[in-house]
Parts: sequence; C-alpha cells; structure tokens
Amino acid sequence: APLTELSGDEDFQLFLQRNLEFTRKIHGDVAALQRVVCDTFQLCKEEELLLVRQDLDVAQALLEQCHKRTFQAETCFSQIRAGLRIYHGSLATIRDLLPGHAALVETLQLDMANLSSNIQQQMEDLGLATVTYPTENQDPLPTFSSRFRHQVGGFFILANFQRFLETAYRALRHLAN
Amino acid sequence: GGTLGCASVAVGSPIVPLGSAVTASCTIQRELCRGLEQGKVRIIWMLDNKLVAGSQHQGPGGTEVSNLTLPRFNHTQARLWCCVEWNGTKQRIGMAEIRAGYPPAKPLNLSCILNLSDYGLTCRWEQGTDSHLPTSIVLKCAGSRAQVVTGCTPQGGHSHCTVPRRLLQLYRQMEIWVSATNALGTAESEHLRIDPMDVAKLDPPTLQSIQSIPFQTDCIALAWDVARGTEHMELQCELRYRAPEDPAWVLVTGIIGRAGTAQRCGFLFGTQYHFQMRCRRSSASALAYWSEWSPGRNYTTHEKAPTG
Amino acid sequence: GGTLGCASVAVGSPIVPLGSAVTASCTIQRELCRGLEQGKVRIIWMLDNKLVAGSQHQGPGGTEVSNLTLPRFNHTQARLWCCVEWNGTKQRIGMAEIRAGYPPAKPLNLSCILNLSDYGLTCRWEQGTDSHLPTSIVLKCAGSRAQVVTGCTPQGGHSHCTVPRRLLQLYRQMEIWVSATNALGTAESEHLRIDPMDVAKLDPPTLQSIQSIPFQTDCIALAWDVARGTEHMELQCELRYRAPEDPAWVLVTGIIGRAGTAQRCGFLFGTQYHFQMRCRRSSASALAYWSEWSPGRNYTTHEKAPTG
Repeated sequence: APLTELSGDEDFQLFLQRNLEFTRKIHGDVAALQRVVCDTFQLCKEEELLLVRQDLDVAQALLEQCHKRTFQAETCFSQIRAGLRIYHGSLATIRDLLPGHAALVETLQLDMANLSSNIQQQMEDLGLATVTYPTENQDPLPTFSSRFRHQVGGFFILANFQRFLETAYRALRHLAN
Repeated sequence: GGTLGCASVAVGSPIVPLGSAVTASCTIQRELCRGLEQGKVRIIWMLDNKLVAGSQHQGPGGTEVSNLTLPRFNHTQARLWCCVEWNGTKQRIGMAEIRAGYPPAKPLNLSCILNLSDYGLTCRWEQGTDSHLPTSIVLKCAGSRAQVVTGCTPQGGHSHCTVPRRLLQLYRQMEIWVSATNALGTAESEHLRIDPMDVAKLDPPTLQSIQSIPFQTDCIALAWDVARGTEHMELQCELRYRAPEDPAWVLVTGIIGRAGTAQRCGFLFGTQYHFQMRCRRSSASALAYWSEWSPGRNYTTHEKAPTG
Repeated sequence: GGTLGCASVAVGSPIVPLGSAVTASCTIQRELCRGLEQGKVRIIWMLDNKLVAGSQHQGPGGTEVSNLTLPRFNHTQARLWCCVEWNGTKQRIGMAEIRAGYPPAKPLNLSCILNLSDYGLTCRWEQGTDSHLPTSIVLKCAGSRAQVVTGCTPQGGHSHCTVPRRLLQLYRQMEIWVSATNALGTAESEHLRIDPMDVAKLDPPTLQSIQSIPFQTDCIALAWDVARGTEHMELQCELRYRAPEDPAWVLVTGIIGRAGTAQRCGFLFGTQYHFQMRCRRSSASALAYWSEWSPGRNYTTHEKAPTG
C-alpha cells in the first residue's frame, strides 16, 4: 500500500513519532555545532559568505520528492537516506575543523546512521526496495586551499544539512497524522 | 587427566553436577616408571587429603589399573590423587581436578536505564543461586532483525553493565537479554523488547518563576524549563504542591509540551506553598521512568484583596 | 592567509610580539571573483567584529589592493577580515588569524625527586608569566657527555612531569633542565647537575621496639628497620622524642648504618615518651631529601628503681 494510506497503521505511526523526535534531536545537535563554528571562527551569518560559497563545492543533498508539491513517500525515504549518507561523510570535514568537539560530531554521525537504518528497516517492513550502504564511507573528502575556505566549507555543510533536516522533518510530519 | 608417562589418570568428566557420581581410573605402565619395575604395585587414591578406596586389577600389556567410583561427589572443587607405595613412602604419580556445581540459574528481573548524559544503556538483573562453576555472563543486545548481536560483560562479578552508545540502535525496538553459560549449561533471562529511548532517565525540569495572576489572586502562573538535552522530546510532566502544614501533596498531572507555563487556581490567600515538578517522555512504553522531582520552590500567595 | 582564488590576505607575520605593529594586504583579482566583475570594488577591513580603515589602490594586472597597518596590536588573538560590498551586503572574502604574545618566560625553581617505588624522576618548576602563545615545554635530561637527551613532557598545562626509569642514568651525574619554546623564542631554566639517586625520597624507617636497658633504667634501646628497597643504601638517620607535655623535641642526629639499634640515656622515670625517626641517603649532595618522620611510637619508662 502506498505509504500515505498507512496513516492508520499503528507500527508506522510509532515509527514516525520516534523518528520525528530523532530528527529534532539531530537538528538540535547540528545547531549546537553551528554555534561552535560561529564562536570559534566568527562565521555566523550566511548572507556574509555568499560570494565565497560560489567558489566552494560543498555537499548538498536535494529532497525533490519530499516537497509538498512533488511528494512521493517511497522515493522521499530513499532520498533522505542518500542525503544522510552524504552528510555523514562530509561531517568528517567538521571533525577536522573542530578537533575539540570530535565527540559531538561522532555522536551526530552515530545518530545519522541509526536514523538511516531505522528508515531502511521500516521500508523493508513495508516491503519496499531499499539500498544497503557499505558501513565505511569511501567518498573522497573535499580539500580546501586555505584554512579560511575550509572553515567556510564547514559552515555551509552545516547550513545545508539543517535545511535538509527541516525538509525531511516536514515530510515525516506530513505522513504522521 | 594428569599423565606422568608412567601413570595416567582419566575421569569421566572434569566437571559434574554436584552430588552426582564420579568415576576415575589410574593406569600405571610399570616399564615406564623408573623405580617401580620390581615388586608389587599397590595403587592408593586420595581425594584432596582423604584416602578413598579403589579396585585394582591387571590391565592390558602388563599395566596395573585401579578404578574408583565416588557415588555422591559433593565437593565443589577437589583433586583426585593417584599414588603408589614406594620405598615405604606414598608417591603421588597422577592427579585429576574435579569441579562440581549446577547449571547457571536463570537471571531474573532484568531492567535497563538509558543515561542521557552519554546515552549508555545500563542494565541490571538478579543472578540467582551460585552455580559454583566458572560461569560467563553476558548481556546481549540485538536490533529487531538480530543481524548484529552486541552488548556488554559485567566486571568483577557485578550483575550490571553498560552498553555504550555506539552499540545501540536508538528510536527502534531492540531485544535485550542476559545469557549465563557454564560447563553444565546455559540459562537466559526474559527478553526485553524495548526502544532504548523508552527507558531514558531524564534530569528533572527547573521551576523558573511563580507569580500570582493579578486579578484572580487565588490563581498562580508557573514557568518551567525542561532539562538540557531533552528539548527535542515530547514530555509529560506533573506538578505537586502543598502548604508546609499540609500532610498531603496536591498533584497536577497531564502537563504536556516541551517547555512552558502552567496555571493553577484554588490557592489560599497569604499562604506559602512548596512546588515541585517532574517529567518523563510521553512514549507509549509503560517502562518510561519519571525524572526525580525538581528542586522545590516556595511561593507565598497575595493577602486577600480588599472587597468592594 | 585566506585566499578565495579571487581574494588573498597576506600578513607580515601571523605571530607578533604583543603591542607591536601589524601590516596586512588584501588583493582582489576581479576576473576570478564571480559577481564582482562590474562596478567599483570597495574593500573593507574588520578586526574581529570592529571596522578598521585601510588604504585601497589599484594593483598590478587590474587587481584591487588594500593595505592596512595596525600600529599597536594588543589582542592576544584576533581575526583580520577582508570584505567587499556586494548587492548591498558586506561579504567576507578573506581572513588571516593573528596571534600576539611574548617569548616564553624562563622556567624557575626547578627541583626533582626520585620516587623509589618505580625509580621515576618527578621534576617541578615555576612557569613564569603567560606568553599567550602556544608554547611547547619539555623537561630535558642528558647524561654528562650529553650524547642522548631524553626527558618528559608535562601534560595538561601542568608544571611537572616524570622521567621514567628507562630514560635515566642512575649513580651518575645527569644534566636536567626545562626548555620552553614558542614562535617568538626559547627560554631555558637553570641546569641541575645531579645524580638522580641524590634526590631519592625515602620511605620512613619503622621503629620496631623500644625497651629500657635493665640496669640503667634512665637509658633505652631502640631497634629500627629501614624502609623496604633501601637496604643497600648508606643512610644517615635522626631520632626525635619528647614527653607529651614538652613543647620541644630532643633531636639525636648522625645515626649511621643500614639497620640496627640506637641507645639513649637521660630519660625521666615513669614518663611516657613519643619517638619518631627519619633517614636520608648519606650522599654528598645538599639536595638529599629527608624521608617523612616515621609513624610515632610511645614508650613509658620504668618507675625509679628502689635504691639500696
């Protein structure tokens, strides 16, 4: 049954309630990292870094099938998992930038991996096809030509990831009654 | 069994149920025993330091064999010595260690708490009667598809251990149980099927401010904040208050929401009240733990407003 | 400095003495800056979040260059931002981190103790004023011919560390000093020239028994033992005693020898005395440490013997 008809299914609702809270937790931890980047590097306002961003290739995962107009639950779930994987990899850039906060970054990566496998298991429970990603992330890390660009790159990885989480959160809430 | 080359001791099993029978045999190949070649060989058995009687006979190839049966072995640990007389002395020439005990008892009353400061899951259980045998006890933790089984091992004989965050699946049902194994068997506790978040132990909320609502002086407005690290959770909170001389608390349940305010009326005028609050996750699980009651706050309501 | 490809910030030196001048330049290659191709480029400087004025001119190859001089840089750490105006917003396009401080202060009052339980040499010193700069501090230890320099590194900003046994030369003079280095220079403490054994800290001796010598009841014999692990050492010990009500101790110095007995006369009759003892290596070095005083022992002398 297409996901949207499952709004009455108790297990599915429990899955949604749990992972709505999980997404809020991850969103809160990313906000904490953004505060650290602001305090540490004085990089706080996105509008002051638009010129620099044009020159940086920073990870950005799009969730076309999670937006209201083009909402398609099954694809949206797969896009969320794919995005979580991309940002899981690029968080290594943040860990290099903020060695003093490696624990917070590692907890964030653990939560992202858990959220992704929670979604995967729910999709499998619903008989949907899923992708199993290798545990180790082989994608090469972006390199930056200066500390400043490395710091700005980190700033935008977190900013993009926050927008990604907010979109994913709205999609899950749309499915929950 | 311990072999000397010239003598070998064999036992049915080195570990037996307590009180069961133990059989052993000591075989001496005279030609391999320097000094025992001539004369009669008399085999003597000792259980630790107590003589016990065996039955000796000639075995194949000129060996001397003595069989021993202990009908009810009730030591938890003992050494069975095979000895011979030699130059007027008793020579210990073979030995077997025997342990006895019980299969492990079923671990009972398994319960777990998720500590929100490090997201470690600490589980406790009751071990049951001692099996007297080396017993390996492990807490096991599996995702519901049980692909990967992780967990933790209690240290120093304790009946609790903590599963670190990286071995947990949050916001999803896991299966948790205790497994105890020794030479005589294995026992498993009940299996808990819980989402670790359902057993999260929250820090208490903090009562920020308490004020009378001006025009209805018998009502107060109370502002409270949730504990750090729980801002993202759906919480269910309770408020209790009483005047110092009241024996019983008034309990206000079902306060929902993440942080906020609550209003309450029916207070006496010019009276000091003591307020406390606690919260828990409003998850479906009946296992959810209440936080401790928050540190108390006192508030004295207005004197009665002059009428007319 | 931070380069955008389109903008690069260069500073004279990223680390300068506190209060000295700082010069910087920001160079913008317009053709490499998407969005800056048209219109006038106005370069703005910010020191952390405070605007500072630079002087802008056209540089070679159509570049825009702004130079900045800060006559007295009195921040220990700051960020120098090169910004431009773009679509009505201030864009940060380059950055340089500047630190300022002092060369390291000379470490003072270096002293070391050899712990006889693990033969580790623990040295302490005073760090002196903070240089405000990342400073690497290392204790250095060299054999007298200074072929191999070993030592240890203090952890977590402490002013002490321990050289492990395997890096020490015992019973021979070593040279020990502290070296502090940062971007602005290096400072060294006085060099101690000691044999680690000279600064051994002994455990106190133990008073085994105290008895009156029968015929001269105003004398006592005292048996004592040296601390374990010091039996092979030439020791110099001291005894002190006093009656409870006495304010001052009587001190007996120069007790030589490894273990043994000491005799002492002139005690009052029927009086309780409190005895303690301590020892040190009788090495020539003035640095040798006394052990702590041993746990006290009380002894009450005989009543006066009936005369005649």
